[in-house]
Parts: sequence; structure tokens; C-alpha cells
Amino acid sequence: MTVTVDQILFLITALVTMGAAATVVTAQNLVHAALALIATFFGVAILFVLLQAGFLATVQVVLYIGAISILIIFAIMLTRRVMQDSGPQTNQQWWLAAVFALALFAALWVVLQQVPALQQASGSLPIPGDSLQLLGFGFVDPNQYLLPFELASVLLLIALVGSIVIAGEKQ
Amino acid sequence: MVPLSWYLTLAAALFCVGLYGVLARKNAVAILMGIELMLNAVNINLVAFWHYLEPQVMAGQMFTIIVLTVAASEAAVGLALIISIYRRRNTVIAEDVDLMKW
Amino acid sequence: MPNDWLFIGIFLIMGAVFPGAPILINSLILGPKKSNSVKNSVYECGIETVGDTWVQFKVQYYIFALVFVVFDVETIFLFPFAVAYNQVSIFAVLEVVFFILILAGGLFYAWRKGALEWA
Amino acid sequence: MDIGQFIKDPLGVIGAFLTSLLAGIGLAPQAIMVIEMIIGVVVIASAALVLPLFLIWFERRVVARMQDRIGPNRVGPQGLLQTIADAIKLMIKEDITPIGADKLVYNAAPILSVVAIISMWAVLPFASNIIGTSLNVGALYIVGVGSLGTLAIMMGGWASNNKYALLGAFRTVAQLVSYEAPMILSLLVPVILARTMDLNGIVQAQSVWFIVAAPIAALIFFVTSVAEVGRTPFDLLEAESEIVAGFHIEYSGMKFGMFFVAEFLHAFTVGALTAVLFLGGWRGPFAEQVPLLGIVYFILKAFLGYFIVILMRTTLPRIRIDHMLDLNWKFLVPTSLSVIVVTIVVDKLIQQAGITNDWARSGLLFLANVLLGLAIFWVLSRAARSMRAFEGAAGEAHHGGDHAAGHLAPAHGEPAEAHAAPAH
Repeated sequence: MTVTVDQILFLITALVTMGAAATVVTAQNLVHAALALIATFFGVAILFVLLQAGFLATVQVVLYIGAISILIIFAIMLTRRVMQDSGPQTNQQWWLAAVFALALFAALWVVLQQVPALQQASGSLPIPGDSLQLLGFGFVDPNQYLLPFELASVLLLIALVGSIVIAGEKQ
Repeated sequence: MVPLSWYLTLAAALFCVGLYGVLARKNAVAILMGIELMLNAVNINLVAFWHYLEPQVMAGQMFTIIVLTVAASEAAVGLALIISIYRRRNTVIAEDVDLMKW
Repeated sequence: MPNDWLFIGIFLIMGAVFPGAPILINSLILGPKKSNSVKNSVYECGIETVGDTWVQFKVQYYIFALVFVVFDVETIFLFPFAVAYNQVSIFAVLEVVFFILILAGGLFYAWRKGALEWA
Repeated sequence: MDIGQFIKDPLGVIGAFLTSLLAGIGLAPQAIMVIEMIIGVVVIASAALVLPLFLIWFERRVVARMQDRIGPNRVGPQGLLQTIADAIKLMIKEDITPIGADKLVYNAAPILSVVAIISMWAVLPFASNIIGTSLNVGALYIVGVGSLGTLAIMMGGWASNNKYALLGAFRTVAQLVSYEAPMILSLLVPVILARTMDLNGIVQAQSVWFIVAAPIAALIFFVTSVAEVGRTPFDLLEAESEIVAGFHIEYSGMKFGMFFVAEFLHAFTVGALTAVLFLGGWRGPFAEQVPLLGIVYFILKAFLGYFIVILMRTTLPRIRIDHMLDLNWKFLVPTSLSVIVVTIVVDKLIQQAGITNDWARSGLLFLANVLLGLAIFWVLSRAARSMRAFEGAAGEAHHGGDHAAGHLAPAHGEPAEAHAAPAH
């Protein structure tokens, strides 16, 4: 079996992403965890590029790296305690959590092995060149995704109002 | 070419790492970061299925954007809750918030 | 399209190498290396540092980031719509106007609640 | 080599020449492609990094002229080599990393801040066929890499282990994040008008410059972009008289230099982006036939934008942080939202009416923008009148007392500026 350039790129990206993800859940310093989270987001963006979803890769960078991670870092700074920032960052059941996560991964892996269709998918299907237009048209087409589109705006409104009510109350 | 199962395996691994973070971390913000990892794993799956199985139907990308929206809302409200709890009880350790615990 | 992204990838790497090189030349070769503890201490405003780098931040920072996130997500939806603008009907345009108005309502709420005040 | 062909498609000719040269050595086609890409990247990136050497001199001269000084005129002809001398000085400075700083993050921040700006150049169309790469999501890509700059500031401020740097970084990030919202919204308007996110496509769609069809969006984009750079009047991040220097206070030597380079390059990139999105980019007489002429037009337009940025810097005073955020959230965001609504509705109506002439379409959109501008002006004047009435009443009640209490400057140690009491 020969290794292609695609596969090498994928493996490097996957390795970096998983390393960063492992740092997110193990780092003692929360800001380090947040920066590793940003690295993970970036790795996922590269994976989207490899999957030829350039728009989603850009959205991933704009939204996750540019907005959500800033929100997370602000929240870390707002809730920082010197005492709680040092010392172990895991609770007593961490080993149980690790066992559970490993068991879940093993189960998922077994399932993946047993579905032949997943092994055979080759990725040779043609990607439509105007996928962006299809997406934009799908958003406003009543026969496609109009409802999720409008619901997303309602969801965002509720999130905005709720967060302001919760975080903005006067002490 | 990269087989589909590679992407799915990676997504499964990322999901499990995120799950570990959610279950094992003490700090509530770190728990939220774990949830973000899990949502990202889901997104990888969705985009991989779109690319390998149905590239002419935009449902995969569409769903990914909805997941992104939900992730943004979840982060906004979740972090607002954490900040609120911090201001009232001066802690962000999930275990210390046990007023409703029996 | 993959070629475009390959170019972007090379650009990002090169974009890191180009500013990194002068920094390395500066710190490893050209710059003097006579450090002492006073020189390496934190400068702040010239007098000696008091206390830890821990400051209480206003919750206002978070609120602004929050409103920004909501509008960021909104624009993500509007960009594909803008690309597909030629094909959509006038009805679809009204849907998008509705979409924007809902979020403008959120902005209006934040405004009335005083969440957009700095002080 | 055919000169006529070269004038028509310089990159194609050079590319064909390189391809034949490299194929002669016996390289695989993919390897040749990658090598050509690397050459292209090196050319664009080094041009972008050498440019600030000139920009800094230019800005210092213009600022000096505005302030009735001479400016740098000793090193080289007209002081042109002054910046190179400064760069050499920075190169032989000691590189200090403060105690307690987070080494990796501290060192990565200045590099990231340059990467964020320089990456925008990958998609800038310099001429009709001279372009790094015409990405089909170009406009959004600009926003994405721009947000990496925000991240760099946050990293630099946090890693310095310095309260003031952290505070400066947080204020800066609050400002950048706030102004990014109207910037993205106004960036959407040219995308709607061109029906593509590809920057070269946006330029090609501008047979009539988009500043005619979308003057308000152009203005908002320009103002918010200047705020993104952190230039005066939005330079609260390094307000020398208030906070020490902002997030980069602990940096020395070339690392500080990189933040400096990033700022100047960003200011020029603002001009370039405004030129691409609203001023027709490389468009001009004969630019289609002779792409090299397009580069000249593009650079001239970009310099026009940069020049206006410098003029703004020298004429306007710094605005207070609460005023700055009010301007953003209570004026720019609602205005850009209404511009988008007006644009999508009016443009669709024009399309339905079957008007295809670009001038007619732009004229109608311009008319809609003027009406919108009048409406905004009317709302603003009413709001100002009611505000004055409210403040006047409050002032009467307190006998001109502490009605300024509600407007007290934020509590981060900067001196509260004198609050001009309104006459009552």
C-alpha cells in the first residue's frame, strides 16, 4: 500500500489536532487549554479544507477562532482565581471518565469496522463547483432549509437575551 | 485517497477526548471547552459524510452551520451562567455548586 | 479549489517564516545577551511590580464579545445568501429581511437593557 | 519571448518559462506547481514586508508636514533610508523576555500578528490576472485571518505577565471585537452587489465603482477598518498619555518591531481593501489589456486610502472608550444592518424590474442610500434633541450638579477626562 500526499497531510493534521485536543483536557493552566483549543479548531479547519469544504473551513476560523475562543478567554479572565488555577484540574473520578471515554472509543471503532459501506466510500464523487450558491439558495428555499435558517435567528436572539439577563445583572 | 473511515476514526477519537474533558475536569469553563471539542468532532463527521456520500446535496454543510450556531449559542449562555455563578458564589469549580444536590 | 488552498497554506507558513527570521537573527545573533534580573523583571510603568498579574475584569468585556458572536454567526448565514442572490426570489429576500430584523430586535433589547453601556 | 504576450499576461509567461525550465531538470508536474507557488508566495510576502519600510517614512513625512515640521530628512535622499536605519537599530537591540512570561506564547504573538495581516495579501487582486489566488471565499477569508490578529494581541498581553499589558490587551480586544461586527456587515454589501466572495470577482463586477452604489457601506467599512488597525482616533490600545503602551509594553527589539510592522502594513492593507471592495481595485483605463497598468491603478487607490488614514490620524483627537463603543453599537451596527436590508431589497426590485444597465442600477442604489442617509440623519437629530432636553432637565434638577456621574470614565485607572457640561 503506497502512501499518497493526501494521506500524509491528513495524518499530520490529525496528529496535531489530537495532540492539541489532549492538551485542552489535560493542561493545568486554563489559558493554555484555551490556546490549545484554538489549535484544535485550526486543525479541524484544515481537515475541512482537505474535505474540499473551503467555506466551512473559513467559517470555522471566523467563528470558532475569531469569536467563540475570544468569548472563552474573556470568561477565563473574568472567573480567574489564583488558588484554583494551580494544582490538579481534574476531579476524583477522572480515571472513571478516562475508562468511559476509552470504552466509548473502542465501541465506536468496532462499529466502524463492521459497516462495509464506510470502508468502501472512496471520495471520488464530484464536488459541485457552485456548492456555495447551492448552500445560499438552500437557506432561503421553503422546500429546503428555510425553517432551520429562521430558527437559527430565533435561537441567536434567545441566546443573546438570555446571556444578557444572566451575565448582565447588577450585583 | 484518504478513506472515509479515517475521518470517522479521528472524529470518534476527538469526541472521546472531549467527553473525557467534560467528565474529568473540575473547572466549569474547561468543561465547556470539552463540549466544544465534541461539537467539532460531530462537524468533522458531518462534513466527511457530505464529501464522501452526497456531495451534491448540501444537507451536510447546512447541518454543520447549524451546529456552529448552536455551539456559539451554547458557549454564550454557558459562559454567562458560569460568570453569574462566579459572581454569586465565587467559584468556578463544578463540584462546589451543590446547593441543589441531595 | 484544492490548489487555491495549497497556496494559502504555503502563504501561512511563509508568512510565519518571514517575520520569524528577523526575530531569530535579532535574539540569537545580533542582539547583545547581557541579561540580569533587574533587566528581565517586568517593566509595568517603571516602578516595582506589586502583587500578582491578577486583575478583576468588568463583565462588560464579556457582554460586548457576546453581542459580537451573535452578529458574527448572523453574517455567516448571510454570506452564502449573498452569493446565491441572483437566483433567489423576492420572497426569499423578505425572509432574509425578517432574519435580520429578529436579530436587530436582540440588539435593541441589549440597548434598552443598558448592556451596551461601558460605564 | 514575445513582448506583446508578456504585456497581456505577465504571470502566465513567467509561469510557462519556469515550468519549461524546471521540467528540463526533470521534476514532476506537482513538484513544479508547488515550487512555482512558493516563488509566488515569497515574492508577494517579501513585497508586503518591505513595503512598511517605505510606509513608515511616508507617514512620518506626511505627519511632520501636517504638524509644520520637516520630519526625517538626514539618512539618505529625503530621509528615505531612515526606516532602514531604524530597523538596523532594532536588530541590534537586546531581546528581553520578562521573568514569569510564558515563553512560547510570548514569542509567537508578534509573529502571529504579522501573519494575520500578511495573509490578506494572498487574495488581493493586484491586476486582472496578477493575483495570489482567487479564493472563492475571499471576503470571508479576509475576516478570518484578520481575527487572528485579535488573537495575537490577546496572546501578547496575557503572556507578558504584566497587569497593564493584560488590561491594554483586553481593552484592545473589546474594541477590535466590537468594530469587527459592523465591518463584516458592511463587507457583506459589496458581496451582495457582486454576487461573489471572490475578491477578483468583486473587482470585475465594478464596471461602476461600488462606492456609488454603496456609499454608506464604504464609509462604515473604512471607519471600522481604521478602528481595527487601532489608529488615532481609535488608538486607545496604546494611548501614550493614559496607559503605558498597551499590550506590547514588555516587547523589545525585533519583536516590538514586528508589532510595529504589522500596524503599518495593516493600515496600508485597509487602503488596499477599500480600493478592492469599493474603488474598483485595478480598474482604470486600459487596465484590462495591460495588467501592469492595473497594478499602478491599484497601488494609487490603495495609497489614497492610506493617505486618508494618515490625515485622520493627524487631525482627529482620540475618542473616549465609552464614546467609541457607543459609536459602534448604537450607530454603526444599526446603520450597517439597515444598509444591508435596503441593499438586498432595492437590488432585488431592480433585478425584478429588468434594469440591467450598470449605471442605472448604481444610480438607483445610490438614491436609496441617500434616502437612507437622510432617514438616519433625521433619527439622529431627533435623538440628539431629546438627549439634550433630558440632560437639560437633569441639570436643572441638580443645579448643574453631578449629572455627569452616569458618564464616568471606566474604572481602569485612566484619568477621567474633563466632562464637558452642556450649557443649560
